[in-house]
Amino acid sequence: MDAKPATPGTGSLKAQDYKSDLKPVWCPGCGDFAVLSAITKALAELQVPREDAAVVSGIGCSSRIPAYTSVYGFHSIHGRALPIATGLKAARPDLTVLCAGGDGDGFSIGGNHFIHACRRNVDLTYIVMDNEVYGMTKGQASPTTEPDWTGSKLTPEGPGVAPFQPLEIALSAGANFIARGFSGDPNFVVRLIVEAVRHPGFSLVQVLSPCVTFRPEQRAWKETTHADWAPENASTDRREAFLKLLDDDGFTTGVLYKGRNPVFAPPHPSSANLADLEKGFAL
Amino acid sequence: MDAKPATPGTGSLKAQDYKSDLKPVWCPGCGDFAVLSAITKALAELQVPREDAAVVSGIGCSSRIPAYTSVYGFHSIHGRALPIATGLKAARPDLTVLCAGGDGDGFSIGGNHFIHACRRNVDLTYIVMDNEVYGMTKGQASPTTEPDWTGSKLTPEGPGVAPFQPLEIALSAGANFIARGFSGDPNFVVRLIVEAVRHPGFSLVQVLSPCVTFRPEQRAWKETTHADWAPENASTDRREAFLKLLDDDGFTTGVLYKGRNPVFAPPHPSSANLADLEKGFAL
Amino acid sequence: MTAGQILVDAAARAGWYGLMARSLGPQIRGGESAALLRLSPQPVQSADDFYDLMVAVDWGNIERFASELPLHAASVIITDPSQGEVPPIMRAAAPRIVPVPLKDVAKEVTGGRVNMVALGLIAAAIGLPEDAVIDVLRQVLAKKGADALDASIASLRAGAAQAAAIEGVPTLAPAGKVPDGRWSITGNEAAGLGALRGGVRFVAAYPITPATEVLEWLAPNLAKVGGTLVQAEDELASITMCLGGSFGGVPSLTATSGPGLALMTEALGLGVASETPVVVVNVMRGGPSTGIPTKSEQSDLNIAVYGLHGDAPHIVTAPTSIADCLFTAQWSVYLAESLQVPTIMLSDQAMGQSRAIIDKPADLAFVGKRLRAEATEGVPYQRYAVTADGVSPMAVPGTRGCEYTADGLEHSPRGTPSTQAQHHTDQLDKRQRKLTAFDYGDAWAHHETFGTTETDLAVITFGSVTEPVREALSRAAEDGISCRLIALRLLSPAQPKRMAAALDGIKRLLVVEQNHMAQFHALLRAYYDLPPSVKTLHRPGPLALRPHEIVAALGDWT
Amino acid sequence: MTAGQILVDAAARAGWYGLMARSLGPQIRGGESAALLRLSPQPVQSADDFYDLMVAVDWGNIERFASELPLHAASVIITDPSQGEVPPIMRAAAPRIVPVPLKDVAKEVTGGRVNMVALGLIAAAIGLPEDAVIDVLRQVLAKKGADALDASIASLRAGAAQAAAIEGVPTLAPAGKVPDGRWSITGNEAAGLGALRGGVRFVAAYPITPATEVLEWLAPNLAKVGGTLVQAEDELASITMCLGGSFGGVPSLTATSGPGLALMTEALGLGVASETPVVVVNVMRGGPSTGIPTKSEQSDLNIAVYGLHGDAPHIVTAPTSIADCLFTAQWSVYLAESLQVPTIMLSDQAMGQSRAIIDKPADLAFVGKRLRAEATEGVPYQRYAVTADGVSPMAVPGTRGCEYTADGLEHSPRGTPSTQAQHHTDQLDKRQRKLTAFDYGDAWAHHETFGTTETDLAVITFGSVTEPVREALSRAAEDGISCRLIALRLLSPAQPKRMAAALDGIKRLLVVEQNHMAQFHALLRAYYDLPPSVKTLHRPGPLALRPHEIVAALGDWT
Ligand SMILES: Cc1ncc(C[n+]2csc(CCOP(=O)(O)OP(=O)(O)O)c2C)c(N)n1
Ligand SMILES: Cc1ncc(C[n+]2csc(CCOP(=O)(O)OP(=O)(O)O)c2C)c(N)n1
Ligand code: SF4
Ligand code: SF4
Ligand SMILES: [Mg+2]
Ligand SMILES: [Mg+2]
Repeated sequence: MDAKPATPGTGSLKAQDYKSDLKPVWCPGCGDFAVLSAITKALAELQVPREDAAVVSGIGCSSRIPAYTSVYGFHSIHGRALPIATGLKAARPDLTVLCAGGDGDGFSIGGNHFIHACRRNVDLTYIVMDNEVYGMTKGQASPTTEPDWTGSKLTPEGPGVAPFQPLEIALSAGANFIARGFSGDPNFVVRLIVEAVRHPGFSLVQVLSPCVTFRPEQRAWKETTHADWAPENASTDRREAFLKLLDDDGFTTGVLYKGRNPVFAPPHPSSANLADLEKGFAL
Repeated sequence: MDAKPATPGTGSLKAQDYKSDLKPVWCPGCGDFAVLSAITKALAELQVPREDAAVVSGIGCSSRIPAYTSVYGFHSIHGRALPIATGLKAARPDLTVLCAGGDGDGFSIGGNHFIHACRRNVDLTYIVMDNEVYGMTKGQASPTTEPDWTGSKLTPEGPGVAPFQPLEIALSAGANFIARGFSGDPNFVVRLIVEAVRHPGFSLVQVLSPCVTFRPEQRAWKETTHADWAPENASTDRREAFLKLLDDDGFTTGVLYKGRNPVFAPPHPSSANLADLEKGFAL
Repeated sequence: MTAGQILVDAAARAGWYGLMARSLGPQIRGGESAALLRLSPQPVQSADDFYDLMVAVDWGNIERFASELPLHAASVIITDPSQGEVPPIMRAAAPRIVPVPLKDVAKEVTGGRVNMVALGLIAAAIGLPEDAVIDVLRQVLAKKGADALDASIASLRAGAAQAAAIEGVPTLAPAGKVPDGRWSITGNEAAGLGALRGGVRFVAAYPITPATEVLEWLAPNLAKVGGTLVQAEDELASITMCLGGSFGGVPSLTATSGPGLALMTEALGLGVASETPVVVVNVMRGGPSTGIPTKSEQSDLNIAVYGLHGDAPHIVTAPTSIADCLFTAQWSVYLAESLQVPTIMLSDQAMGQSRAIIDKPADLAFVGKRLRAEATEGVPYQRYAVTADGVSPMAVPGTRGCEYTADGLEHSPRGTPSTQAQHHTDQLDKRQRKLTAFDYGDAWAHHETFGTTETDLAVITFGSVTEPVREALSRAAEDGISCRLIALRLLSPAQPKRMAAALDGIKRLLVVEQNHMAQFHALLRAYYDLPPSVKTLHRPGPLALRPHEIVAALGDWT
Repeated sequence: MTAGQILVDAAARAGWYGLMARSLGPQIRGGESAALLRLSPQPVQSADDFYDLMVAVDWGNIERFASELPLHAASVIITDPSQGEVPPIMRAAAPRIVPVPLKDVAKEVTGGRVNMVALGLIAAAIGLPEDAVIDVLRQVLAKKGADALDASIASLRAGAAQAAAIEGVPTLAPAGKVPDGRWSITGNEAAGLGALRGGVRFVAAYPITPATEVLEWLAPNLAKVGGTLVQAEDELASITMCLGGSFGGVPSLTATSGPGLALMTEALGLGVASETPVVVVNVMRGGPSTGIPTKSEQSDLNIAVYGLHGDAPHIVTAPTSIADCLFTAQWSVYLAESLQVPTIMLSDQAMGQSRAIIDKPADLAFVGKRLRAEATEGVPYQRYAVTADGVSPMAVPGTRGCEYTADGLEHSPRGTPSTQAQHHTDQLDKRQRKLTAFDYGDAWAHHETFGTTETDLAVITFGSVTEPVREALSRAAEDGISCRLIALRLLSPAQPKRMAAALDGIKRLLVVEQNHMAQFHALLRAYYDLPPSVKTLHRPGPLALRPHEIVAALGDWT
């Protein structure tokens, strides 16, 4: 592969240039519209050539996002966005790889890949549109759903399980960049994504993105979110970040943590040919 | 199912009574022998009737443990011990359910079930024999292996990935009881298991259990472990427990944390018969 | 409740039978959608060749699902002229087009709604008594107050007033006597009820279209009868939780669709090797991969029958209709428990998500009974004892003296891991034998003869295709073509003797199935001796196989 | 290095060919183990009927694997009398028993080791020149210093001195000229090399017996040629990482065994639907479930061919020998890349973990070449364009103007999710067509005629059973029974025309395979028209099918 640098270009690509002509299937008012916008704006800010970026996703409402961009995309299967993105970036380190999806996709069926992606620290950015529900399958509890939410027929008395804490888990698992945004504050989300992409290694951007259909009460997130983790004050120390998280109400937005963990090594430069290797079998 | 209480009995069952007549396949000197012993001693201390206890495991050297006990056992498939144990306990709350296995089984392929078992808080005890290697498949790096361990042909330059932190992840994921033991201090492991079983909800006991064959250097754990988390001083506050972990060198043994999270609810008592339900379909 | 649903319910009250399916567009909420109904004085559980009446409130994106709405020249389209021309794709069959200003009519009613206007119009056009519709509305709108009900009734009547202009829509004969005790049920609900009747008391669930309703119906109802449902983190967990519950002695079940089933096959293999019963209701949808989640197809047959690694004999069943989802689910639990083996029931979206008015199903004796072990003094318990019928008594935790370890490694009769050839062969033999030696009785297939028994023609099919095949064969019989129908309820293991008897005298065989690769035909070839002349009628989803196509396929020969 | 390995290597130096397999007990380390060797002046890649010579250093747990060590009356057992009587199970065939006090002999040598004594004894008994053994020892002990070497040589000679007492062991003819450029290789290593030759440059790995060596050989060697290997957290990740790498344009591969393959089927379905090539080397072991991880069996055929949900055409191949693992792996990469489709190569433990001395394999032209897309001004790129041969040009990230989204949902030619019947049928057709229309050439099967071509008898087989079948057919031909051999290298898709040609004139067919349910036979029945008389010889692992059993099965007819 040619290694074209994915560095800022001439500023000629606009956010609109990163949008495809497809009409999203999302419900009017869905938070994911703003996340799509934020991604395209971030790409424009980064001036990544369209052909050198890829968005990988799983299955869910939010996972529909790749085809709404005009870069390369892989809309894959439920829960496997991260290993696909990992394989892509490991095989093609020249690309800018984004991974995107929902809380169900990423933290329920995809939970194992999530923790191992945090550890592995491949240089990619993972954007989770967290609406605390399985939107696509018509509204069941996800790992981030409150234990007493009785909106699903599958758990009529509420899931009764303590919510999954994406940022705490990410920090414990070794993620190198951890941020939280809110789709109602899209420009801030742009900033978070830009920083995430620029930061080497595995970056998590959790975006609180309301499901207006199955969790209409999430419209209130406008009031509950507060941008108190200013990106410029992000912790670089895990202890400090943990302490911040222990005081977090789940609605603080901004950059929590920027680590300096070693990034997954790119492939070795070729130094041998097959004939050399075959000598190993010769008697 | 009859609900026989799994409470201490008359003291008539000895540790030996909880051992089967099978000879373990383990290498001489393997740490897992001591863990087996500790489990049988803990069962004796708890006086669980043999027929009312079950040990569920996945696949690996350590996962062979169920058949070496004389209680019910399920030696299942790689990575799935926890959901099997969860289903068993959810369907049969009268049983004492232990789950046991290795670091590969529990944190690599089984990692998703691990974090969700921590959250779900079903009343069972999970004993992980951590030897920082895949013993059964002849010595590859596991999630807990040091990044610079070059002992495996699969990762000749070392796995290069930050080790998985079982206790940090467990705490982040909401585990209700978290302890660490060392197979070289088996009586302490007995104590930890007894406390874990007695504590309601999901209990994790990580046991550092050397693989003398593929990680002979782990014999040195005798020197590096230190029992500084006295069970009687276990934190009941998550913040305190996090702070302890941030100072942990990975070799502190004892009980880190005892939480009071709500335990997964047992099934409802039957209140209807099928004919009642069928009325719902009648025109 | 949708207008379609109100219509079926009202028809049911009027003593008719009926069926309703829905076709939805890609939008998560809103966007195009169609309610596809069939009403009849006789029981019906599948669609007819064409729709007699189409009421179009909106033509948006019609090209995306026009092929799911076959019309013929005798069909009538009622369309609101404000929506513009009837799109050419819907005019292709030259149906009669009747413009009715539905929206304007609605506007003239205080609180009027276009859906209610359409409902009133349809009811009047097909001869459905107004009382029946109002009865349902009264129930549906109970909580909305008298005003809402009045507005709806006014809308209804305004719609009915337009019906005079419509000719050519067949009207239904009034039901003589309204039959007693009928049910309104979907295949997914029926599967859930069948599971409970069979004894299931533990369910682990991960939602997936179009299977979620099985789980959603079970969640509250299982709880009412003392069972437990756990929402799992994924399908690897849901199936293994079931194995755990079942190991504990509690009959266990999960429901899923293709992608989820694919994730369960390793665990199903463990169920086979450790002889732990479990039932998976797999509601098929379009494949491969994520495919077409909302549309029906019978393309998971291969994975269901062959998808486990190693030599892993297990059971695969398929209900033959919406109502039969109840019977087959119950039977599947019975088989799984009797034979200590994983059982996959292949339902599909067309059965699972369609609602039918059916006669109340009989209560059956098929309740899962596992052969339990009790300790015998001095005789060590052998969990995997090699028995004549292959079934070994299974101890359940709590049984003193029978403590054993279940294992997915090959094992000795006692359960100890073994690599010995003899142990392997003995256990493989017994796991196979218990399935092949078992007497599945008449339930293995639905047999029916259309016309005279003296025919050399047969159709073999399975699943939701059975009902259109039945309808086709009735018609063919009227035209003098006699035919035998064999709709397999037991897809695996094969029943060569029963099949040979069923095919006795048959020289021409048509295999009908809804998938692209003719998977069922290949399965039949592999395990049965088929008659000399075999044809297949197979087509992938989403288009339903219609009776006239099946009649045509039979006609090719005759 | 084990004594067995030294023996094969020494034999190779002496100009012979040979094969070594190992049988291990359940102990993780230590415990019983046997090295199973065959040496010959001609190439050999499978075991003979019986072992001529057995040297027993220890009889512990012999009953656990005695059946894997067939002896006959002409066999010789050398046993140390200090180990007690030869167990009855090993005396059943009445072999000649020669007591040699191996341990005492070793004790008399300073630094003497019983293994080296046994080695010396065997070498002398079979006529293997001492020089060849010492050459290998010198290399093996290079780092251990002169003393170690001297002690070993002394042990060897002490052992050789005992050989005089042994009669009846066949000695090998000295090799005329030592052939040039031969290799010592296992099937797993050969598969790894074949992958690299085919162009694989990305590998994701999760260890599993008996496939791990494919990955372990690739790890350092892939790095040397500029490729990347990632150790994944599980098989769900390893296969999807491969899809990611392949989407990026880099030919990708993983290796696994039954339980791992079961976890990969959902992702393989995504590979089918999104047309992303990937190769899975599945090294089969005893099943079902965890089964018998260390022993060979051919029972993953069903899951490999049919294990994906939906209509999901893909390729399944199988090498016919240890050496052929190289060719077939390379060919598999070529097919996957050419047809943009997941390809499963079914190797097995018997091939994968056995080491053979083989002639250096030829370098082949099969290098994966994916049809790449380039942007055409003004023409929007259609990733899933419906083409005549079904293969659509695939853009790789970095190609300007061809940006598209790969999808596992059914899609339009452009890749947009679609539920339309026409799109579904078109895409199903093209995904099927690209596989059926492709010309697989002669490689689809290994054909060979034993005896005269004018025979009505044929054997169809696949995988590691091919070599014993070949040996059996050579013997049968000597006895005047002519037979055709068709060893399928392409298990799926079916090749009905080629098969019809290959079976032309055949009236009697024997199907040979190593599994319990005769999976291969069922597959053949499903997709091919077979001759009137078909018999099967099938048996599960762990016992290898021996040539004489195959001869006997042929004899049943004649
Ligand atoms: C293996 C598998 N299991 C289940 C499903 C069904 N399914 C599709 S999307 C989804 C959940 C989506 O939730 P989330 O990721 O939070 O996305 P959202 O729709 O809320 O954006 C599920 C369970 C599937 N497609 N594949
Ligand atoms: C699905 C699947 N993948 C891979 C394997 C192979 N396998 C068996 S045990 C094991 C790792 C065991 O490691 P660990 O759990 O740490 O146990 P240990 O042997 O170290 O006690 C692996 C990878 C398997 N049996 N099943
Ligand atoms: S269901 Fe919820 S998440 Fe899905 S598109 Fe609608 S609003 Fe968005
Ligand atoms: S390989 Fe290691 S973990 Fe396995 S039995 Fe031996 S010492 Fe124990
Ligand atoms: Mg969501
Ligand atoms: Mg381990």
